[in-house]
Amino acid sequence: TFPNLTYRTGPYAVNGIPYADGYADYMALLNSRDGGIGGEKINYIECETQYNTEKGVECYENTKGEGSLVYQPMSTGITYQLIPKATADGIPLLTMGYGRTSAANGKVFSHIFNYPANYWVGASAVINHILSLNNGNIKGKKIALVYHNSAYGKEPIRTLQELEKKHGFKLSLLPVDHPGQEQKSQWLQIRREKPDYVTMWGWGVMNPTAIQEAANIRFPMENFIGVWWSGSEGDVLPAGNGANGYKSLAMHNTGSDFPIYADLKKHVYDKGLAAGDGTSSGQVLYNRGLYAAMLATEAARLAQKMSGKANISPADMRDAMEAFSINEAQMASLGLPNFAPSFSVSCENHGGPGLAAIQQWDAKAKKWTMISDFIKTDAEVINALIAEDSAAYAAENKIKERCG
Amino acid sequence: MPAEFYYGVEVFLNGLMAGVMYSLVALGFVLIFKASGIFNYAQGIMALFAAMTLVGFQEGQIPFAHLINAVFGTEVHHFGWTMPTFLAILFALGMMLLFAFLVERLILKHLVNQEPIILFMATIGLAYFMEGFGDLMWGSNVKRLDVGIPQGGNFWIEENTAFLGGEEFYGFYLDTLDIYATVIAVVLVISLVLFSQYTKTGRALRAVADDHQAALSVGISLRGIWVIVWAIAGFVALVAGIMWGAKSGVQFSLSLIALKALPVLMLGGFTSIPGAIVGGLIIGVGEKMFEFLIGAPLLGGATENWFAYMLALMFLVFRPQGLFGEKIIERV
Amino acid sequence: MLDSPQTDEKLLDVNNIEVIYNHVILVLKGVSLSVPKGGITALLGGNGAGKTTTLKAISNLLHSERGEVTKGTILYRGNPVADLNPAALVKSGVIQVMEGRHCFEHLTVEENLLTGSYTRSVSRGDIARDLDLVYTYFPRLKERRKSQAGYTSGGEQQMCAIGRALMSRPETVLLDEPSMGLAPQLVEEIFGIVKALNEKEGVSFLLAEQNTNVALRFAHYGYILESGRVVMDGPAAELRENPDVKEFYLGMSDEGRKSFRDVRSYRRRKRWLS
Amino acid sequence: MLYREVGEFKTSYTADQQTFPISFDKIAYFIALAIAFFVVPLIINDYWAKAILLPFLIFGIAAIGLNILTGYCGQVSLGSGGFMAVGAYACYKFMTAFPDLNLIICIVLSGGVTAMVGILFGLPSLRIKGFYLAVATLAAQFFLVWLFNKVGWFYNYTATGQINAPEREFLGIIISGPNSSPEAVYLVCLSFLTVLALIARNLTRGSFGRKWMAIRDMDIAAEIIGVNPLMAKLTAFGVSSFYVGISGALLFSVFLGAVEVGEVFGIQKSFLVLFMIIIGGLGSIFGSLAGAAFLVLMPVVLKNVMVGSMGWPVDIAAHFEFLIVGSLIVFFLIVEPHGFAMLWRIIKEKLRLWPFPH
Amino acid sequence: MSRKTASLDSRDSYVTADGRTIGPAVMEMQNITLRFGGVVAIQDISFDIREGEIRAIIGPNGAGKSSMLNVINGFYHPQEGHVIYKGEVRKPLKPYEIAHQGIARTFQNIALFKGMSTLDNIMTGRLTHMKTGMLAQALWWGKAQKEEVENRAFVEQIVDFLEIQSIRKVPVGRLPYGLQKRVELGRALAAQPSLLLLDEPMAGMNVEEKEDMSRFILDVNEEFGTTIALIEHDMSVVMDLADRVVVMDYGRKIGDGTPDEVRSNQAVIDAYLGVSHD
Ligand SMILES: Nc1ncnc2c1ncn2[C@@H]1O[C@H](COP(=O)(O)OP(=O)(O)OP(=O)(O)O)[C@@H](O)[C@H]1O
Ligand SMILES: Nc1ncnc2c1ncn2[C@@H]1O[C@H](COP(=O)(O)OP(=O)(O)OP(=O)(O)O)[C@@H](O)[C@H]1O
Ligand SMILES: [Mg+2]
Ligand SMILES: [Mg+2]
Repeated sequence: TFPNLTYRTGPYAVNGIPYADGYADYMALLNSRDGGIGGEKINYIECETQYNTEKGVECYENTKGEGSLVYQPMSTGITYQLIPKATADGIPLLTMGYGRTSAANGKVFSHIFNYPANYWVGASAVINHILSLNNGNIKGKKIALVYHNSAYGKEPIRTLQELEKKHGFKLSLLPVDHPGQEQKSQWLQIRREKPDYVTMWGWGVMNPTAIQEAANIRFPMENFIGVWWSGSEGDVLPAGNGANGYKSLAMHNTGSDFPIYADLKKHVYDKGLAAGDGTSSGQVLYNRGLYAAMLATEAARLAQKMSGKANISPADMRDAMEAFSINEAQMASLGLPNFAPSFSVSCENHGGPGLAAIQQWDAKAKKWTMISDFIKTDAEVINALIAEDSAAYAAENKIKERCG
Repeated sequence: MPAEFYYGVEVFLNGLMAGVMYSLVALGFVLIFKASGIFNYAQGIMALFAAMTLVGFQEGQIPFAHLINAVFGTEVHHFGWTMPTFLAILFALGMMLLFAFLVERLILKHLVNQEPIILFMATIGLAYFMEGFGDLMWGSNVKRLDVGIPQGGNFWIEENTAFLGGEEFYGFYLDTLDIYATVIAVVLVISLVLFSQYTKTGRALRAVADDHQAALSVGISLRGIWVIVWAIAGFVALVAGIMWGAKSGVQFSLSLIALKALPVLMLGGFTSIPGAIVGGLIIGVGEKMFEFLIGAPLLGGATENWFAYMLALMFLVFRPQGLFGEKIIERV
Repeated sequence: MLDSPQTDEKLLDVNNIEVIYNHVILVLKGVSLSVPKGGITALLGGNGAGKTTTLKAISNLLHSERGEVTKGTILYRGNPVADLNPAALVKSGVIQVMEGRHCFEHLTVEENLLTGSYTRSVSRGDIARDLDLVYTYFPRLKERRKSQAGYTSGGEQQMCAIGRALMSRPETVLLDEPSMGLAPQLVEEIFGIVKALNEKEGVSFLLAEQNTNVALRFAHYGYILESGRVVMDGPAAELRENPDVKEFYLGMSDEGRKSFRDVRSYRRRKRWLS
Repeated sequence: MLYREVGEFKTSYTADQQTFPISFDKIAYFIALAIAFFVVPLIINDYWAKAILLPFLIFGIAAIGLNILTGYCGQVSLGSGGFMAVGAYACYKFMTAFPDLNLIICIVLSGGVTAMVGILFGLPSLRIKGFYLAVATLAAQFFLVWLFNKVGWFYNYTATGQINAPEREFLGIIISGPNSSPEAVYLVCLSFLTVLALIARNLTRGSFGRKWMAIRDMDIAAEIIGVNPLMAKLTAFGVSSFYVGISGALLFSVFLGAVEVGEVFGIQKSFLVLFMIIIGGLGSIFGSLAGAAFLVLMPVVLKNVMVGSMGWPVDIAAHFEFLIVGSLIVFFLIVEPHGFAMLWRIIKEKLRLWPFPH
Repeated sequence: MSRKTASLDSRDSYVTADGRTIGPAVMEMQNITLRFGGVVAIQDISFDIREGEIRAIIGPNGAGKSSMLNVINGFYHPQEGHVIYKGEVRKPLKPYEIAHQGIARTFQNIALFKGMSTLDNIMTGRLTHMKTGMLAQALWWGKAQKEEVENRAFVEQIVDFLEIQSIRKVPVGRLPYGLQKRVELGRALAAQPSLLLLDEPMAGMNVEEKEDMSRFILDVNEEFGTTIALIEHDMSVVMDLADRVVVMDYGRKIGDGTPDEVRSNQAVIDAYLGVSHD
């Protein structure tokens, strides 16, 4: 059983729909092409949260009884909710690229996994990219962070502040309140202060508005780098040509040039099993849905192998996720060659490899293209922060470290 | 003059512009409140719905495609034509008219002479309904809306003011879209004021807001009045939807601009059309200047939302009916 | 009233109606009455007898109070009023002056009067003439024409409400307690106006009144309502002579009018029905 | 005559002032309470607790609180979300600053703190009325949310501004944190609701309730017969915020366990609670609960029916959910503008007459 | 100028023909002027109200009678003039403070609390006498309950007195006009005022109901010794009940005296009575 907490309505539906489509289509593909995983048919459940915490809890409680193997809530708020609960219930949580970053510390967070990347990795990747553009020296450069004024948006601040000390750039912080339709003040401030780079942690309508405003003040788009949640088609399309050159982080490859799309067409779309109306197919967030589903189902496959049963329990799933590894050959065989980096998980490290790439928007072609490899991030800084934050959590909740 | 000063002026000007954008939304509220004493919670959703409809017509979307596909297993999405903007606007207007008619028929007619809070609640129900209905009809994905109004900083103004403030200043930034919005808002307000102040219908509107039953007893047809007013409010919603939709795409969050209109409304007075504009300007300037002078440098930013309300609150303490609202009659 | 323009033609015919409020409170239990063209008909009765309810049933205003006519018919010129909405009813010439004034408080007195002409499509000049006419009836209103109705005195509001109804040039007026809160002089004047309109312009009136004395003096015909039923009816002159009416509604006994100071010992109301 | 009051005579004013003057009602309520306290805990599971009962109980408290302010005292408020946040953050601060303090006491204290904040924001009500006041209370809503998001002290400077409820026991039973059992948290919330509902009932039938209602129905007349409007309004704000604060504290500590202010206590919450009391019935304790039940239960039921039983795609179901909830709101208002409480009263009146029509 | 100015005899008491004692003046209005923007509602009016008497205020519509009551109970503050209550110049107080000094009133446009039952409405009249704190009430402790029961008993007496037992639990909004007036009187009586102001208590009533109402007013006046100021347009009622009558016209006082004096005052006849009554 794979529950999926989706949000196809409400203020963040824009982002929620393509992701949910991708996730659902991948599950449908496995069922229709392979008859499930290891002969066991996948029971795929969607539950609508509207990005709302209480609804998320309702969904969790509603579905957990049905033998749910892993939860991917796609919302930092709901993730925070579920961290203690899922741990108590013994169900693993996979929060790829969102949620609580310090959950990468498996010693403290036994049931929480946030591979392959997290926000602090993201923050560091942005700085690394800027470093690479400036031959490694960004002393005195000004970098502004435009962020969603919520737990999610505040995640990168600590890391950026650490990196600020290390590299000597100047960071300025510009919060934007939910929902973020009115950002005149922030962008006038950017216009005045002329930062060299702007990075953004946005979500929902905040993204297209920011990109539109950036285009309006003629901020050089190639110096504007969003996190992976600010880099999908829905964010750049409303700004039209103005968005050309905008960059964002990526944790997987873009486009529909993968063999899996042929299979999807044959086994899912053409059979009328597609979750969406087809417009989302090939979009960044759709691919992310595929990727999320792939990581979950591959872990399940591993769990079947490890436990020797076809019908695995959440505990088996958790053990498999902790022993999880994936490499290029595996991904190629799944129809996703060159899609995402290889990595492996361990008891200590639930956070994956700490790699991220940069993609850029081409407004004419209406396409995202990868412009970098998956680059290594500043593990030194990040790990120290993770250790600190998870230690605080452990102390607060009287958790004894594992893996020792 | 130091550059800081001109930046202050720039923020001020942009505040005015932002205020006008709020006023566009606030106008819809005022109209309905003035005409029936109803605080129309659904105004934001109406703007969203109008914009969605416009895009839907423009792009030849098949209404309820998603539902149809789910029920019949078909794969229909588009009619395959695109409609000229002008025509699409006309169709969208027609839709809002129909909407006004149905609202009267199905809701208001049954709630004559009820207390304001109950009518308010009914509009909340309406808002829920429209939210579901709009999404079902046109889908909840983000849509790009383009009616041909240019956007982005106005070069001409920028270049011709760059000489001010020396090296550090590069001319005033004003969004062309906002300039258009201002012109439209001014035209709207003037015509609405003329309508409500100098026509028989305008007087009837105010009578209805005071006392439904007495209005009925002198032969004012509530139904007619309501249809007219809701249709006009629908039209205003369409305008607001177009302007805001052009800024950040048509999607659910568009309906949340209603929250930005509320402080404008209370500052200007619920019953005053010019109040909506003046209130908008004051709120726009106030919140932007506060953020510029105090919010961002001292309080860590993102103060606009609450400051707008605080500002309105301060005005209300001195004038409980808003700047231009009708005086609240207190007598025994 | 020998010079009465009253005719035999029934303008308004209320036939055995029953009214229920809120689905549970039965208020009118079979009321029948008729208003002849050109007549002044009085509807009398104590507090809560159902006078207001009857008038509202006729002018179709019950819906907005969650009341409904569950039995019987009301015909105006032979057409059931239930088919007309209140606005259409005003257009066809029936207008009600509601009990408790109900002026539009935020409108000025003059604007209030003008709303009365809402249904009429005539020239501004005509309306201005009617306005002047109302001002000659109620000079006090002219003085206060620019003030908001909400700030005028009780009596001024009453004049405003009556004036507003006259502005629609009605054929039939349903007057609910027009004398309430008016100075005695003015009461006479208002009834004088009623009489003048009736005689000169043939306007018919249905008049709910507590002030039985005056009402019976001006009306042609009267109905007495108690607890939702018509308990007595007859030409006004006859009613005035009826001993029961005399005692209970006119406050006269055989010895003439008693002082209010003397009615100390409590008189049990005689009920025709209870 | 299914429902009867005939044959019940009150011989003293005390008896006439009881909460349930009609013994039929009284028995029914006692049975309901007994079931709630003794039967439900035996059959409750996580889903029922977390998806339905806890939200119902907690929002029930908030709804009673808001009903005191809006339904009884006539001051429309859209600040409930913000006041709930005050309760939650106060509770968090008490819990972390005094780890040995009993959670129940923490929650009550949080109510007290919220009452104070509520009174502060109630001050403008002396001048500002009606919808103007409603919009003015939004100032409280936005300001409080901003404050809790911004000032690190409130969330103990955690990296993201989330607050987490540590585990606490009451009488040796865990009642907060992930290891609490559904029946324990249920009983805690139920007890709070029961006690608070009773207190609300007592207050509203006494002289405070009358002062509030007088202000609501006609504030000028109330002042002329001797009600001090400022005191009446401020006490209403205080009591109401106390309730709302407690519900916020419960929502945070025993229900959600982790809270982010903007998401959980946003403006939507304020609206939600207001909807509850209008749908349920302004000026009625029973109505507050009925409204809370309706708005908590309805979406869950609709969802389960449409997705669970009829197998619709979740997004269509979600859209229909809005559509249906919206239509039902309008429908109920048309049937009875004064909410479920009034509907219930009319049904009782009809039953009293039954089988005779009038 | 606290104790002076009142003419000498305003301090004396006398006994009326039917045996009631009329005391010295409790309330003196001195040169009251009240304006609303351009409208002069009251112009330089002085008169007094004596303890135990029934004082009527009459005058054409818009003369300023209701405004005068509003001045007495502090809802309007006159631009000029003083109000002397129980011998002291009254400071500008809030209406609720004045209510606590023992002045209660009814309103011309009924101002009942529509959402409450008859009983609760009358109970609100007792609010000035109820003192228990919030905590006690919340728990319905002994003291709170005792106070409630005592006051309730008092209110039941008023209900009996006004003969409105049958509508005790009915929401007042549903009551017919006349009964609402009666409930309003009950609410004012519940406060056990020393001065009771009645604004057109008999409007919209028929003779029989007016008789009832007159009886209530007289009983209150005699049994509780309550001073009453009364506005009424029905001259027979005024002439029968009042001890003294003030006549206002266009904000000015045009007459003051016993009913007989007023009735024969030509200015009064011209402005108000039209033809002399009965
Ligand atoms: N909206 C309502 N809901 C319930 N009952 C009502 C409503 N309106 C009136 N009633 C009841 O209907 C009965 C008749 O009232 P109505 O107002 O018609 O009397 P009336 O003869 O006009 O009395 P009055 O002379 O006092 O105006 C009263 O008993 C009253 O309680
Ligand atoms: N608050 C106010 N604002 C403006 N004008 C007012 C106000 N209150 C009263 N007036 C005016 O003052 C005058 C006197 O009003 P008041 O209500 O005292 O008259 P009244 O003698 O009670 O008349 P009635 O017998 O008709 O009730 C009226 O012309 C009225 O319009
Ligand atoms: Mg009546
Ligand atoms: Mg008066």
